[in-house]
Amino acid sequence: MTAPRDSKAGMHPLARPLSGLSSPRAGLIALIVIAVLVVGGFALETVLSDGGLSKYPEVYGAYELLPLAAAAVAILLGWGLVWLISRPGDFYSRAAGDVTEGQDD
Amino acid sequence: MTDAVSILNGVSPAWFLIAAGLLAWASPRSELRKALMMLGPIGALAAWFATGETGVYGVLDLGPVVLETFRLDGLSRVWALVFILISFINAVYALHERNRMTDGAALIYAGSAVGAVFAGDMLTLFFFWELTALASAPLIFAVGTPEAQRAGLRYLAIQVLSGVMLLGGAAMWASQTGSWAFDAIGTGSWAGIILMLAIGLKAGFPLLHMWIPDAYPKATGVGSVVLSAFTTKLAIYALARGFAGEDALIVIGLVMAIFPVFYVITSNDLRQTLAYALINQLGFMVVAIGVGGHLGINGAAANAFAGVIYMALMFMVLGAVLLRTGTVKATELGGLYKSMPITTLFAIIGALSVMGAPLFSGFVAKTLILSAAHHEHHDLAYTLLVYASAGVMEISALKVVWFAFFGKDRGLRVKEAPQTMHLGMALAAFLCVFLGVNYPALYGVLPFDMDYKPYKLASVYGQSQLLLGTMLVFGLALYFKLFPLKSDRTILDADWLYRRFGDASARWGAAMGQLLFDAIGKVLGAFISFVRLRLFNLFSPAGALSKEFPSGMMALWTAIMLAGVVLVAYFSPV
Amino acid sequence: MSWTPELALALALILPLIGGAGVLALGAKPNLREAVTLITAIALAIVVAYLVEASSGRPELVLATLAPGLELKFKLEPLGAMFAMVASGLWIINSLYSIAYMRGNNEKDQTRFYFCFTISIAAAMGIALSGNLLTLFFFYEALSLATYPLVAHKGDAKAKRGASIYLGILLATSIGLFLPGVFAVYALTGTTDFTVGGVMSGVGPVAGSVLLVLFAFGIGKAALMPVHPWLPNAMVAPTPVSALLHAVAVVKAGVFSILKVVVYIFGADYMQTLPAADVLAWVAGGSIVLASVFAFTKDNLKARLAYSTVSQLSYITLGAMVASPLALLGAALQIVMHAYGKITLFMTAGGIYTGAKKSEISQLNGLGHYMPVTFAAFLIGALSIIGVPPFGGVWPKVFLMEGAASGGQPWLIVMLIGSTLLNIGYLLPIVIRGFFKPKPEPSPMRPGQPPALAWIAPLITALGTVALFFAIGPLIDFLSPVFTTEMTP
Amino acid sequence: MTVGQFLPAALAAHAPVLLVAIPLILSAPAAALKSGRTAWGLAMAGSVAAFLFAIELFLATRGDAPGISYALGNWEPPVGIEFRVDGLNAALLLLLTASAVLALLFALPSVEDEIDKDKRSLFYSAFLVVFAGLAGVATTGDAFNLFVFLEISSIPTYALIAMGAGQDRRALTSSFNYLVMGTIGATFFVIGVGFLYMATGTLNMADLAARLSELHGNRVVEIGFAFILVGLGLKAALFPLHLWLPGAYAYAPSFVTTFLAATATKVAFYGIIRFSFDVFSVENGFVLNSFTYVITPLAIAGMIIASAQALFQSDVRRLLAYSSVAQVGYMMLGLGIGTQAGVAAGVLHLINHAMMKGALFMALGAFAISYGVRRIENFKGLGQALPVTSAAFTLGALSLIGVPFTVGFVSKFYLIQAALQKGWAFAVVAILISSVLAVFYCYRVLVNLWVAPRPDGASRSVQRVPYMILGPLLVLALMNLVFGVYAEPIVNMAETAAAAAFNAGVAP
Repeated sequence: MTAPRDSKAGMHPLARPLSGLSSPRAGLIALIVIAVLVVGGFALETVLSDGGLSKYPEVYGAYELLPLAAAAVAILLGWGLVWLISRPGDFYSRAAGDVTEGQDD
Repeated sequence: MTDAVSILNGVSPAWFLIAAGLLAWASPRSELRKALMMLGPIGALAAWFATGETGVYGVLDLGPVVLETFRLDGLSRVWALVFILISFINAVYALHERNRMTDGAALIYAGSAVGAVFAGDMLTLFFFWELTALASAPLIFAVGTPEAQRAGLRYLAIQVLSGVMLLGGAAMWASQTGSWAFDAIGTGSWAGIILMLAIGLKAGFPLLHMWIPDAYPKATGVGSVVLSAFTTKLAIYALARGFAGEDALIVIGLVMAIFPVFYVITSNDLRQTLAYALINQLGFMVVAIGVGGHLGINGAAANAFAGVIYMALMFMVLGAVLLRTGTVKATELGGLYKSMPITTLFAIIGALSVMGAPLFSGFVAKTLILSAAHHEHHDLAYTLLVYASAGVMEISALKVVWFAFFGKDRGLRVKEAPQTMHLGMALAAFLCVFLGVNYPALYGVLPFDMDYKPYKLASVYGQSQLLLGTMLVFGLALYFKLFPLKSDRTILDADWLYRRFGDASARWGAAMGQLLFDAIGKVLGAFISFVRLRLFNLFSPAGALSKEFPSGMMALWTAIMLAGVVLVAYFSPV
Repeated sequence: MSWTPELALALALILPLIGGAGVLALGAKPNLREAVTLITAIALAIVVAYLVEASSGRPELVLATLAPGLELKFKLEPLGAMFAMVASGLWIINSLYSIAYMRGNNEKDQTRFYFCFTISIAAAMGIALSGNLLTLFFFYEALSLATYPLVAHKGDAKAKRGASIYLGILLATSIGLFLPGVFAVYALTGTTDFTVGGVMSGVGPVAGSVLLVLFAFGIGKAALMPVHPWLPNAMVAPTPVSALLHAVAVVKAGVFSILKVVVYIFGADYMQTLPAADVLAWVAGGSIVLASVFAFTKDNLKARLAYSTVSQLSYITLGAMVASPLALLGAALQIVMHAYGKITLFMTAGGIYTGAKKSEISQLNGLGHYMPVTFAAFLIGALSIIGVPPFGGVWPKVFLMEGAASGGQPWLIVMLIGSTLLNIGYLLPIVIRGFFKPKPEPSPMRPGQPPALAWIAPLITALGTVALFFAIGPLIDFLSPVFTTEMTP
Repeated sequence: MTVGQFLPAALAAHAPVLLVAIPLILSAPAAALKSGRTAWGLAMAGSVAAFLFAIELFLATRGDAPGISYALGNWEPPVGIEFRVDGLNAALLLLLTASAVLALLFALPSVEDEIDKDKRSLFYSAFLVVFAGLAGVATTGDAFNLFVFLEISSIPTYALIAMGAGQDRRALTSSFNYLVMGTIGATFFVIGVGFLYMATGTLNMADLAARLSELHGNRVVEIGFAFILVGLGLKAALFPLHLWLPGAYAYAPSFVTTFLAATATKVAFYGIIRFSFDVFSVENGFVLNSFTYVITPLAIAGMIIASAQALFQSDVRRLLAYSSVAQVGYMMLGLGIGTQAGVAAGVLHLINHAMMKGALFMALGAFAISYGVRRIENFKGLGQALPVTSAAFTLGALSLIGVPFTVGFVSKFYLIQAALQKGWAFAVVAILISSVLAVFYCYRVLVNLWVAPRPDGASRSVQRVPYMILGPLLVLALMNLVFGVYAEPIVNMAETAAAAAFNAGVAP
């Protein structure tokens, strides 16, 4: 009994055709496709016009750069943040909670 | 048909929902309650359609206080419609659930939200405002765990605080202007500032937002759907009514749009992730209101309308997951598309709406706000909003879909969600697509007429780039395992201020107060018993003053007094 | 003898006394005795209802004259009529409840209990209908004395100690501060009559301020901090006493007296000239918040309700001290609204005690499953106290806030807001505990308890809070002559 | 002279002397009788007769009517002894005789309970003498004669108090103490009268008054005044000359206490008013100063200290005795104020105090008879056993506290008014402090009476209170209430009395 077959056994009928999606290769392919699209879109915009395809002529339209940077920064900052502000899961419940609820349980 | 409906002309739709809710509370049979949950919104919708003319109806004269319970105008129409729609969708979605408490509460909650939107004066607004607080709290309490009860209590306290602040500000406003009418207020007076803070508390202003990620993840699966829909959007309505064009709101809205990014990335509870996404979405609307103008208000309204539906859809999806798996933690889910493919489909539709993909409702709504910001030359705001929509909205949507339905298969093999849930989700998903494709339907109900085309090449192209870029980053982060997710962690937020700092301060204060009182009591007690003893020694039957005096003592007193009188007499003037 | 308002006035005072005599005479026959109490209560309510009708005519009744301007005098006016109506109306419900409670708990000395109760009601009527300060003072003291045996009813050391503190504080403040105040008013103005617009206009602000302080703290029944400790100590009494007297008659007599002194002795306009009024408004505000904080720390249900009462009473004092028309209106409304809300809470507390012998909040887990109506009534009462629609308790808050703003003291609103939050914090967990904690097994209920009356009575008053929300119009129409047309004579 | 308003003119004409003489004469046969009941009958007859005469005299001196002067044996004053009645002493006589009648009603069962059978007729005889003596003090217009009557009243009083020895042996020492101290007081008084005689050569009060007004700055007169004030002050139990009183009141038979509490100190107090304001005059600086600087501080000290002492007593009668000392303080404060309003307030409190203390002591007597208790802790649960008596006691206590619409409030109110008129805020404070103390000592009794449960061991049967006691007790108790509400009659009485004291009652 291998794991994939086992997992396939419990699958919803509608999902069976899609079972391949969970393979790591599918993910990588998707990633590459997206990367190609992004680069292509950027190239297209740079080649075809200077910002003409973006929404507003006066705003530089390299949208993909902005989210790339933004999301990357956000995710990386997340590490620092986790270190800074995350606490054990029972952080609040360890303190006795509300004053009124303190004396029971 | 028109005749039958025209009877309802001038009847506030809110009453249908509230009456249905009260009846649902009273009815012990689940079938009856479910019927009421459907009939209430249908009746409300009929009333909404029946009342054609804008104007003030349902004036309730309580003597010195006149309540305008039904003010229909362009602004209130939109919000009421979406509230009614979502309460109907929720009714369908919740058909499987048998909980008397939440059935009635959800209806009354919806009804009071509609009522608040239709309130023509601030007193009526306050009444319904508080009613939304009360009616929504059972949705959290119903979970039954001590944690949920505490969270519910905090939620309720904050909601009621918002209400009484609203009342306080309104009272000051009324004493200044002599009128309780709820129209444009502005921040030119203390009353206005207090009112804005009161509304801001419900709208999730920065540092006042903490109840949203605190309470929403702790509600019942169905409850969080309803919660996400009404309270905050009602606050947005009140802001649009009272504070359109306030520059301060642009700043506030931008902060709201941006800061959740960190929490969206780090939170493990997917409903909490959505809650932060909600704050971001609210930030967009707040910015739009701050920008003001017809386009801005329309943008806020359109976003509220679309946002209620797609956020509800996302919460419905997670509600279904919660129902089947018992958890919505990112670290405990994965690969659910295998057992819940239909739900996955709805999740993807919802996510695409959230992300603002073209052809979905999020796109047609969000472009309005961006255009408004651009037209009014708030360039920085514009740029930041774009950043925020990439960093928050899209990552949150991707995160929910990925971690719950794809990602690492944790071997969860559960049943697909109930058919009724699917139906509810389907309705919402349909609306997401319908409004995205047939955008004039959405623009038609907005407060102001406008001629706006969302599907321009530039917009679509730009938005697609944005989407793809974010997906790329997200994918890369996953691929290189850079995503900072940890199981079983609590992420601190502003609620730390009262849950930990405030709580600790209160405890410390109470303890110190107790010590102080004890000390005072001790000292006072010691003093009293000392005095008592002294007095007793002096006055009691055995005490110094009460001894059976020898007669000589008395004679002495007599002599002393005699001497006293003689002396006084001697020195008296003649 | 024809039926005149004057006769009705006298009747309102005498009826409870007759009832008291009847109770004494029928002490050996409990059923008849309770019937007498009920009949008296109903008859009194009818008479008072007539008085409410007649109050616009301001009938007067002078029974005796001690000195010029110093009379045993009764005068009917809307405020007093309202207080009388609240006290007598709730007395009926509370009598029903008393029967259930006293029998359900096998209390001893029930004849003395019912007798003192009628006397207390008579004293409350006297306060409500008094026409001058002296008469008010007299009935005020009579009320203190008549309620003492009720507080000490249990007769054990704890009850005696509580009752001693109760009486000690009330008497000491009233004789030490209130009475000198009465004398000073008489010495300064030559009268103690309650007069529209007040009598103090010729008195300087310093003397006026001192007098105001004398009254604010001398009327200890208003439980303005720091003269509040008698109220928690009075909780040793059986619950019907706490319900009617220490949520309605006694404490309301205190704040009613303050309101009456402010409106009819000082006069709202004169109040604006007193620096002490501003200070006392803040004292009241502090009392509101501080008492709420104390309420948090109490696990005993009645103690928590007692501190809640302290806090809620200060709303009225606050309104009286702000003394703008709307604030006074809010204060007057609070007398009614809080009465209904708090009596509900106390009666449910007693119902829980009767039903399951539970008096501590931490013992209430899941009891709502056994006593749904009781806990629902508690919830409604609590919501009314908190001040949310659609319950009557919201109106005082509305008018007090507007009154504070229009009276130039908008920051007092912060106190009211804080109090609302604290109210939620200490009242709602009780309900949540009852309804949302798991059902305790085996059943903690005593067989056959509580009797139906013990939950019907609070249900009635709970619904009363809803009715009062909608009946606000007539209520304000009735009261507003006091605060608008008569404010500036 | 408007005699004959009430009684036949022939009797009315001799009312002043008959009032004193009839009890005095009746005392002799009373002593000779064997049966206590018959002796009681005689005493009652004498008291009722005196009461009727007192009413007659009171009616005759109401309002602006001038005083009545009666020359004893038709020897014209100032040589002969004059009986003189004006608004001041008419009120006192009414009080005295009414108290005697009410107390005697109470006496029959009480004396039968407390006094040996063979002593009862003597007891009543002694009572008649005391009564006659007190009436004489109140009626006479002659300074020396006043001393004589004072002694006539005092000596049998010692005997009456000593008769309490049947209940408690401490009565004997108390009686002895009183004897010594009372004698000191009387002696002081007579010395004072002697000084006055030395200075003026007359003993008739009206005559004295006339001559003294011419003798300004006479040191002899001043010394005489000092002796008289101290002597009478002792009799009136002015603090700190009250030391005889607690013992005497506590251990005397109930009836004696009741009667004395309502009358004896009052008569001495009358003497002070008569001498200070009528014979001397407040226009004399030394009188006024003595009142301001000696009497007032002592009065206030008495009000507070004696109240505090009352607070710690365990015997209810001692408690009330100390309370009496405090109440004397109130009356003295009225005098100390030194104005007509002050004296009126003092007289008012004198009358009112008689009502309240009469009721209280009588109620105590009733408790003693039916339950045999005197200590506070033994009062537990009595309120339910003896509700009517307890209610009467409560009324008296409330009046003592000064609850509005009781007589106690009325007199305190007038006292405060008088003090405020004079600008004496400190006096008001003192009154309030004393009142608060009164609240607490009354509370101690009342709480035991009404609230405390009856001890389980109290199997002792409670006898019904005889109607002979209940009747006068209720009358007294209700008087506290009735005159508290309809204060006018007694206020008028007090104001007339004060006016009489200030306007030198009889035109010579």
